[in-house]
This record gives sequence, structure tokens and C-alpha cells, in this order.
Amino acid sequence: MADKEEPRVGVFVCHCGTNIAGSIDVMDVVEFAKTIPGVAHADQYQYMCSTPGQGKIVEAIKEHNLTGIVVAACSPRLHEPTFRVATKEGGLNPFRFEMANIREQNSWVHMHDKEGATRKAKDNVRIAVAKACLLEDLIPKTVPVEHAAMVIGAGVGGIQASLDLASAGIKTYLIEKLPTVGGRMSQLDKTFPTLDCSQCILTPKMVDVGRHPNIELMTYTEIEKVEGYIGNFDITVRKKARGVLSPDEATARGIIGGGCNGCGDCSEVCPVIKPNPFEMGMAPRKAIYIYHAQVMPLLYTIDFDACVKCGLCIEACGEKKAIDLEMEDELITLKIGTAIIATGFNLMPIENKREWGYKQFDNVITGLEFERLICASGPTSGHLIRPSDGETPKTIGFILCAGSRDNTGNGKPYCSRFCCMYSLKHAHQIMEKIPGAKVYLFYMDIRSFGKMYEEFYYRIQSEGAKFIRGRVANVLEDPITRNLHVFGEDTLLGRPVDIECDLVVLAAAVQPVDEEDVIRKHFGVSKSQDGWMLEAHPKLNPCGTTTAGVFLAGVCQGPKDIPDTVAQAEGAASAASIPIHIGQVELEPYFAQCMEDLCAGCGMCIDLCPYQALALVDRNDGSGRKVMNVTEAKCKGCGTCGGFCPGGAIKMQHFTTPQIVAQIDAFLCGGEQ
Amino acid sequence: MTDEWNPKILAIICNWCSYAGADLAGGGRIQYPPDVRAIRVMCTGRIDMLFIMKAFADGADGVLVSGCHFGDCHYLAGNFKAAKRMFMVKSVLRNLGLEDKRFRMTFVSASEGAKWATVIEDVVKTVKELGPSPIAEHQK
Amino acid sequence: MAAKKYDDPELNAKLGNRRYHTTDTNPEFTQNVLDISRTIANMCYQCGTCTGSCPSAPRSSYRIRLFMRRAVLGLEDEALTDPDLWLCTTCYSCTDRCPRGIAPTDVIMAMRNLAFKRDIIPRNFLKTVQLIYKTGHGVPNNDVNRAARVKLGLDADPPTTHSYPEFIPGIQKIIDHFDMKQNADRILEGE
Amino acid sequence: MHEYAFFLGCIAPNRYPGCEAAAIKTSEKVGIKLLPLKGGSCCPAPGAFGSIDLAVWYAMAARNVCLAEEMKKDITLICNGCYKSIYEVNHILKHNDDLKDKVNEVLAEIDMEFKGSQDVWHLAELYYDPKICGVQKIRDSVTTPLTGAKVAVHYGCHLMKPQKERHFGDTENPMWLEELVDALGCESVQYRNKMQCCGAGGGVRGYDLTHSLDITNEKMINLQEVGADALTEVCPFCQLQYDRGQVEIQETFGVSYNLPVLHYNELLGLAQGMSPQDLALDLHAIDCTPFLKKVL
Repeated sequence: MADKEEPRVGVFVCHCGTNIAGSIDVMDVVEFAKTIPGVAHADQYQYMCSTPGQGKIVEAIKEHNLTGIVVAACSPRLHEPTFRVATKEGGLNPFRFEMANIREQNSWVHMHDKEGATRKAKDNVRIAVAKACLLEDLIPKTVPVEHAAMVIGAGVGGIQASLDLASAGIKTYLIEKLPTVGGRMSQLDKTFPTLDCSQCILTPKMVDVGRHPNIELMTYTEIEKVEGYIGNFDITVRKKARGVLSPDEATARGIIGGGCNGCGDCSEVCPVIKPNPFEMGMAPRKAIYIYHAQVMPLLYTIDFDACVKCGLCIEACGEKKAIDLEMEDELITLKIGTAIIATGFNLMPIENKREWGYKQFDNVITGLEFERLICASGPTSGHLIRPSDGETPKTIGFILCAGSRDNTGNGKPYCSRFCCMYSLKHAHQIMEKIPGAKVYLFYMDIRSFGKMYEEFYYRIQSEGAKFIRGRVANVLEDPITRNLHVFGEDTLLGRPVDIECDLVVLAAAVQPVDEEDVIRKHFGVSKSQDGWMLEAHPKLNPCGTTTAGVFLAGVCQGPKDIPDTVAQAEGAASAASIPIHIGQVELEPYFAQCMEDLCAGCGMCIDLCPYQALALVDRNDGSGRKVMNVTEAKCKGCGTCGGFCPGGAIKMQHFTTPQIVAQIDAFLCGGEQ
Repeated sequence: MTDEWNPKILAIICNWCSYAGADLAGGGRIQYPPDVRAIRVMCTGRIDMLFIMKAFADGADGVLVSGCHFGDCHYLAGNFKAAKRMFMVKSVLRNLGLEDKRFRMTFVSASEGAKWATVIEDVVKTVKELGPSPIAEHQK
Repeated sequence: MAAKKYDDPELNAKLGNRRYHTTDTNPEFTQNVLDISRTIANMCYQCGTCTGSCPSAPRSSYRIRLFMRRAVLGLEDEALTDPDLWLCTTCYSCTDRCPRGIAPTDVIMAMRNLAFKRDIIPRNFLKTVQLIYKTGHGVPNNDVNRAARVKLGLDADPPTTHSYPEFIPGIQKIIDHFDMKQNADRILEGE
Repeated sequence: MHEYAFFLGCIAPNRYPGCEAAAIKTSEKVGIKLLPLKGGSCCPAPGAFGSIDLAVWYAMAARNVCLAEEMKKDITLICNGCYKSIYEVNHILKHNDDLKDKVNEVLAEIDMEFKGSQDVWHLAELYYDPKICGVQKIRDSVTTPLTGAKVAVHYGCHLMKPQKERHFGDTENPMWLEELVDALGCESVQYRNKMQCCGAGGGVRGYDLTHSLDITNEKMINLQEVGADALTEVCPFCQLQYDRGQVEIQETFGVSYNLPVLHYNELLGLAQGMSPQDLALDLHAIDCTPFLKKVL
């Protein structure tokens, strides 16, 4: 409202086919718009977002020399950018545009109340016009983008994203909380439907991330603090004390030719034995350990919670001097432009579904435990046995939807999406490895929607697996044989079944990793109802988040199989690389500004700012008064300071007090009663 | 419909959670009464108590402020700082002799379309039970 | 399509069209079941967990999943006239395990209530009603038991409606409020 | 002394008075006083009444609760069927005002009102609850430990299920009754499908006796498999089904098990030194002597 020009607003109402016109009288709204003070031109069109639709705006601006544009259509979260471009083409500052949401928040939610919807649409327009009258020219601030990216989580998704970014010439920090990269995929034996060996296809990629010149691999490391904004994130990571020096670290300490070479002598002498989480606790590891032979990096790690600091490992290590029992966590701050979150998943604690007896009966195991038991590099070197007695199971039952599609609150309401397929694969592996073995899959629906998946289903059925369409009611153990009786109904037969199995495998539902919430909040990413991270748009922006410069890859955004995870990882990588390659980003110019004449220098706003963007400075008019001053690069435009300032001295650009008050008045005072 | 009284309810909602949630309700075609008009701000932290007072002075029958759940604020804690102010609003309303039920602050996330609809239904219900704002009546 | 009609009723019975037609559906039935059972019977996705948990299923043709299906589709006659309706022991195993959080047992109870409105009800249920109406007890005292009670140092009759018959009229009022006794008598006399 | 209104129901006082006598005497020894709930009626039978018209079931059960509300005492009882009716109706009406109003309309006709001021407990859960009694107190009250006997436990359905209307937690493999049994010196045994129904409920016993007996028979087979010397439960109706049921099973299927069936209170009574006569064990259809010989 700096310039005292007479406002001349153009209003354009969109039909959106029948999406809007179906429940709102568009013509009526247009006619009404013409009566609103400040409106110089009102028009309507089938699809305002179409080229001709935008053309109307461009022409009208010239023809009626408009000062502001209002489009009444869908949500600004969808098409504000589109129409800002049109406004700009018309020769106006793009921030002279305001949108009235008469679709998502009107026609679609009042479909059966045309009168009420139309009345509301008029108010929506009037409110938008009121703001448009007071809109001002704003110049977006462009900031340089750090030529580096970060990927959090080094499962197959994180690995793929890092390789893509790095190969695109971008310095990439790959952060992994565990001592090795590889994630869940490295625990799998075979992959459906092609049945290629998981390790065989993953290990090369694991090696690549280890040696790629552009990738700085930081395993056994966690996110500590996140500051800054797109293009200029300052991320502090905690490099956990692993107690073992890499060759480089050793050299840095002047131990030439020293450092861990993965020989494993230390582990042999270590007296402390712990279950190995990589083997789902079914195999032991020492207090100084590696997960498995193919770990990347090949560095041993000391579990300081278990270590008794006896020092045997130091002797065993000898001249390499790789072991430092006094090592401490290290905090490192990294500057990056964009980040990709790929934190993956856990299995839900399926023992909570008591009826299936996991952790009550030895011979009930989860799908992941099965993967380790059937894997050649696993604790049984690939010989499937049943835990109770080491015997080879002959009859195996698979319980699908174990905890998925469950609305009881003691389970997950969603479909975990890959259990059907891996259970089919498990069935195949059994029939391949154990001649004469009988396999029963208890399913509700077989969801084989991927490429060559349905064909895989056909193949497994042809190999002799028996599919029983019914969810398992409960599992009971025969106290003598330790066999399991699986009770349920064959719903297609309409008969209850009691199938005696030697081994029962639960296709347990998946859930976000425990750390997800922490990381999510560090980056200001919201979560969807099911607990997974929320994408910017479910259809059109599945990799993005509402935080500019932060992207999602893999299961952390929702259950996915490997192909989908890799695809999304590559999508996220390309999205994350764009601002970095352009080298600069425009920040929406919604900065706070101090109106120094009004500022009493009370300084109350300073602490309110979450980004330390505000400071008290001497006013440079010799008055000696202290006034607030904004560092625009730090300000993200939340307006918390402006909402509080007792003197009304803070001007929130594009959301100024006059603008908002005008909107309120327009709704409550103006227009037809 | 026309002869029946339609309350005038103002909603000031944050761009990242509640506005997105409201859009989601639209995508899901979840129906709710059309008596609420929403104004979008980037964060509920932006909301000056005076905005709400202004709305009531203008004769609003009810005002709704909605933001992210605590801990989910896009700007770390704007919603928390706003909430602290909004408590004050209620006591001011009481001192003015206005039912504080006419004002409400809720927390609706970007994924809670259905919740947004129930919130609106509830707000409208409450306000309809309270009847027109005495201030509005006075202005007539 | 015109319905076929043979002169021979036996043939009609034997060859009667067994297809499900939407006309077999009574939407009100679904709603009534919802209201009485206070559980979301319409949300059943037929996984069979209920039947799998059911102690009656293995020894009878009773399939609770089938009754859930009938609730979803509103197959009123089929549900209420099926004698299996009365084989539920109300053990609630299905309710505890139902992944949709439905209470199939309560659906069965609701259907039984609706059946009673049509005078479909096992006689033993009605006898209990008459006993309670008369004595306040479904399983009243008897002389053998009185003797035993006295031996134990208890009063011959327990401190229930047996010792305080003045409470019985109140109980009868409640039962009469719903014409339960009246209907019970009518149905029993009808035999 | 914790005081409770003692709701008797039908089968305990009118068929197994031993349970009633035992409950009163044993609970007193562990600090629980049972006051007679004057004018209590049938709970009413959840199977029979519930099946006919739930509205009547609510009203009748509410009436029994009102009697306790007038005494200003929580209700305790020793029968799962009663627990289903009294506890659940009390619980539902407390959380559902529409239903409560409907019920009170009816109760008004007899000048009663359901307020929802009291709670309902099964005596067994009070025994287990350390705040009221607790396993240790039970153990301390034992004068003649029932050593040398394997006792199987039947929880019964309506005590534990539906889980979300209850507060017992795990209904698939609970162990708290076993703890109470072990406290008496005997050894509790696990058997197949422990949580399966006795077969009596839902009016099935009256509607199709053979069907309900067949369910019972399955339980008996599982119990025989682990060589239990006795079965204990906390529900006279289950007791009826297992005790007299065995005779009927003998008649119908020609198999006999002769497995003594005792209510937990009777078991506790024995452990506290009460004589079989004090418990009217002679009223049981299945002779308890072999078991008594083992333990006394």
C-alpha cells in the first residue's frame, strides 16, 4: 500500500469443467465480482490453467491496465505458480496475483449445496479481491546453492540416490547410522520375481559408493542438528565412536601403514559375545565386530555398550594400531544445498499379535528371519531349519497380511505391499531346496501388481504351492512335537482348516524406523496418517516434501519394493540435483521488515524468531534509538514476530496487517448479507 | 435455506498443515457445511490477536484458528507460540461478555482431511447452538 | 427376464433360480444390524478369521463369516431363517481377532434379536424368560439344593429375589415394558 | 477390610451353593468382605436374554447394578456369565448416554435410576489385584497346601473377552489364574487350546446339547492328554458344563473322564482348610474324592 495508485483488479473465475461449475453458479459469481469495489474486469473460462485461459489474463492486464489479478479456481498450492507466470507475462509483478480457492475448499466439499457453495464462492472472491487491491511488487531474493548434497540412509535407495548425485558431479555425503551400508536389501537372499541374488546385485553398488570420488561415506553416523534453508543447509552429524581407525584416520594420527584392514584378528580374541542384529539375532558377534563379510567400509566397530575394555583386541591388532578404546563421538558440520531422506523401515513387533505365537513358539519366525535362514551366507549357510530342533521343515505355512490391513489399533491399517511377493518367493525357494516340501500360503488377496509379478504368482502355483484364501485365526503349538497347528478358514471352501506345519513364517507388516520422527522433525517434514513421511503431492510430487530442498526416497515415504525404491531414489536424486546445477534458488520474498519509525526497540520479537534472523541495532539516524533489524537470508517468513509485535512495527511482506485486516473486513462487512 | 440464518465464521489457517489438510478433504470429496471462510497465512504464528478481535468486532459469529500439531510446525514452533496467545483471546472474549466457545484453535495436519471436515462440522454446530453474535445483532 | 413358472411345485423348488439378485437385498436389514449390534458389520472383508476362531464351526455348518456377508448384503431372510444362527456360543474369540475391529458376536446377537421379532426363537430361550418372570432366576432354587444350603449354614434361599420376592414385580414391569413375556407366552402357546 | 456387594446370580446359589459358601468364607480370610446384594435377580443370562432382546438385557442388568449403587458399594461376583452382563452393561451405560437414558426411562417405572457410580469386579481379579489382595496374600492364607496335584485352568470366555471391553490384556495365553492356582501349592498345567469355550454359552447348551457337549468333549480330550487331576474355573456355568456335562458326555458319546471340576473358590477353600462337606463337593456330579485323596 506504499504507492497510492487506484487499484484495478481483474477477476477470473474457472469452471474447471464441472469440478467447480457443477456445484457453483460461475456466471453469478462473475456478475457479483463486477460489483466489488476495485474490480475493473471480471471474466470466466472453462479451464483457466489452460493456455487460452492464461492468455485471457495476459490480455486483460494490458487491455484494462490492471494492478492486481484474482483467479478463483483450485488451491494456490496447486496452480499459484502457473498464474504468477501468466501475471508476469502480462507485465505485472508476479506477486500482484491472489488466488481464491473455490474447488478444494468449496465446490468439492459442498457438492450438494449449490446455493451455499455459490454464496461462499462470492465471499472467497471478495476476500481475494480485498487482498489483491493491496498487493505490492515484491522481488524474490536469489541465494547461491551449495554444490553438495546429503543422503540419509544407505540402503539400496540411499545408495542409488548417492551414486546418481555423485555421477552428476555433485559432492554427496552419504550418512548411515549402522557400521555398514546395504540396509535391508543386503539381508535378503534372493529378490522377486527375477530370483537374482540380492547380495550379488547390491554388493557392486556398495563398493561403488565406497570408492566414488564424489561420495563421502559416513557410516556409524547420525543426524544431530539441521539449520539453514534450501541451498544452504548446515547439518551437524554425530560420528559415533567406532573405536577403530580407518587407514586414513590412522595416517592422520601419524600411524603410517596402520589402521583397520579388516583382518578380523581382534574379533577372534574378543571375549564378549552378543547376538548379531544383521542375522536377526540368530548368530553371534563379538563386542568388536563386522555385520558380514561384504561390509562397506570394511572396518571393524566396537560396541562400547558391551566392550569390557580388556584390551585383548589391541594386542591382536598389533602394529596396525587400529584400535582406540578411548575414542569419542565427533560432531561435524556439513554445508549442503539439498538433502534426500531414505531411512527405510522396520518390521512391526509382530509378537504383539499374540494369536500367532511369535516369540511364544520357537518355530514361528518372521520373513526377515527366513531370509537369513535360507541365505547361503546366513547363520545356517543356507540350510533352512526350524529353530526348535534344527530339523529340516517339510510342511511350511506362510501367514500373509500379518499385522497389515489391520484396523484394530494393534496392527497397521495399510497394505505393506511387498509381503505377498516375498512370500511367493519364499515358497519357491523352499520347493527348490527341500524336495517334497509342502507349502501353504494363507492369504486374503495376492497383490502381484508389478511387472512380471502376476506371472511369478502363476509360476509358484504351478510349482505346487497351495494357496488358502483365509486369514489365520491362531497358531497353536503341539507341546510334544513342537509342530504348529495353523487354524483358519478356507473361505473359498467355506470350511475351517487346521494345518499342521513344522515351521510358520509371518509376513509381518512394516513400519517406519524408530529414528524417523527425529529426522523428520529436524527437516520440518510432516508425516502422513499412517506414520510414513509425507510427500509434497501424492501424484505429482512424490519425491518432494513441503520443505524446499528436502526430498524422499524409498520406504520412508511408504511401503515399496526394490524396483520402486530405486526408481524413486533416482527421481529424488534428479530433483535434488536441479537447484544445485542451477547454482541458485529464488526464495519467496515473504520476509519480515521493520518499520523503524514504529519500532520501540523492545526486542520482544528477537527471541520469538526460530531462525535467529532478528537483532537489535542502532538506528542510523543519530537518534541513538535501538531498532529491530532483519537478516533476510535467515528469515523464512513465518511471521511469528509480526504476529506478536506490540507496536505493529513489523511488516510481513505479502501477509501485511492491512492486507489481512482488509480480507477480514471484506468477508464480514462487505457484500450481500 | 436463504431464510435460515447462516453463521459467519472466519478461519485463519496455516499454509503447511491445516490449509493442506483442507485441500485434502476436498480431494477426498468429504462434505461439510459451507459456513466457514478461510484466510491463509504461512504460519499460525503470524496471527495477531487483533485480527481475531477485529473479526468479532466486525460481527463474526465465530473464529477458528488452525495450525500444525505441536512438534510438526513447518517453522519449528510457530503454532506453539500462537497457541499461547490464543489462550489470551479466550479470556479477553470472556471479559467482553462473549462466549469463548465462539473462538477455537485446532491442530489439523496435512494428512487429516477427514479431521478437518469434522472440525468444521463441530465449529459450525457450536456456533449455530450459540446463535448470532450479540455484536452482529447490535450492528443491525 | 420373466421368472419361469412350472405347474409342478416340486420342480419349481428344485430348479428355482439360485442367482443372487439385488432384489434379494434389504438395506434396512444392514442398518438395523448396525444399530442393534453397535459394531460396523458393513465393514467385513471376509478374511475368515472369525470362522477360523469359532468353536462351533468345526462341528457344524455354522459359518459366522457367512452371516457377516449376509449383514453386508442385507440378506435378511437367509440370515434370520438359518438355524445355524443359534449355534454361536458367544465366546467372542472372533471379536478379539477380527482385523477390521468388528464384533461378529454382537452381529449374531443383533440378528437373533431381529429373528425374535419374527417369532423365530428356540423354545429353551423362552422358558428362561418365563422362569425369570416368575422367580427372578433363570435357574431357580430347588429342595435338594435348599437342604444342601442349610447344611452349609446358608439360608435355605439365597438373599436374592428368592428371599425378597417384593422385588419380583419390578422385574416383571421391566420385562412387560418390552412385552417380552407376552410374546414368549404367545409363541409357546402357538404350539 | 474391602467391602463389596456380592452378586450371586443363579447357578452358584441354586446349583453349587458350595461356591457361594466358599466365596464368602475364603475372601474374608484375605481381607475382602462380601455383603449380600438383597433382591438381586438373574444377571440376566447374556445368552438367552441378550439373544431375545438386548434392550431388556440392559435394563435388567442395570437394575442389579442400581441395587449396589444404593448400597454405595462396588459389585463383585463369581460367575463369568454374570460378569458379562453386570460388568459390561455397567461399562457400556457409563460410556453411552443415549443408551443410559433409554434404560433409565424403563427403570423410572420402578423408581430406580442408573447413575454409573459403582464398578464391577470378578472376585478372581480382586484376588489377583495386589492393591486389594494379591497372590502373596492368597499364598499366606493357605493352611493345607494342595501339593501333588496337577490342576488345569479354564478362564472362560466372558471373563476375558472381548478384550477391548475388558482390562485383562492378553486373551490368547494369559497366566494370572495359573499364578493363583500355584499359590495354593498345586501345580497348574498347560493344555491345548486352553482358551477355547466350554461350549455352554449363547444358549447353545439349551438349543443343541450334543453340539455343546462336543465342544466340551474336545476340551476334556485336551485335558486328559496332559493328565490333569482336576480342572478349576471361575464360572459356575462353565462348572455345570464340565461337571454335569461329563455325565451327559458319558450318556451321549459313551466316553467318561471322571475329571473333578472345582470352582477356584472351592479350591481355595480346601487350601484354607475347609472340609469337602463345608463346600458341598458331594453336590458335584463328578466325584472329587480321587483328587481330594491326592491333595489332603
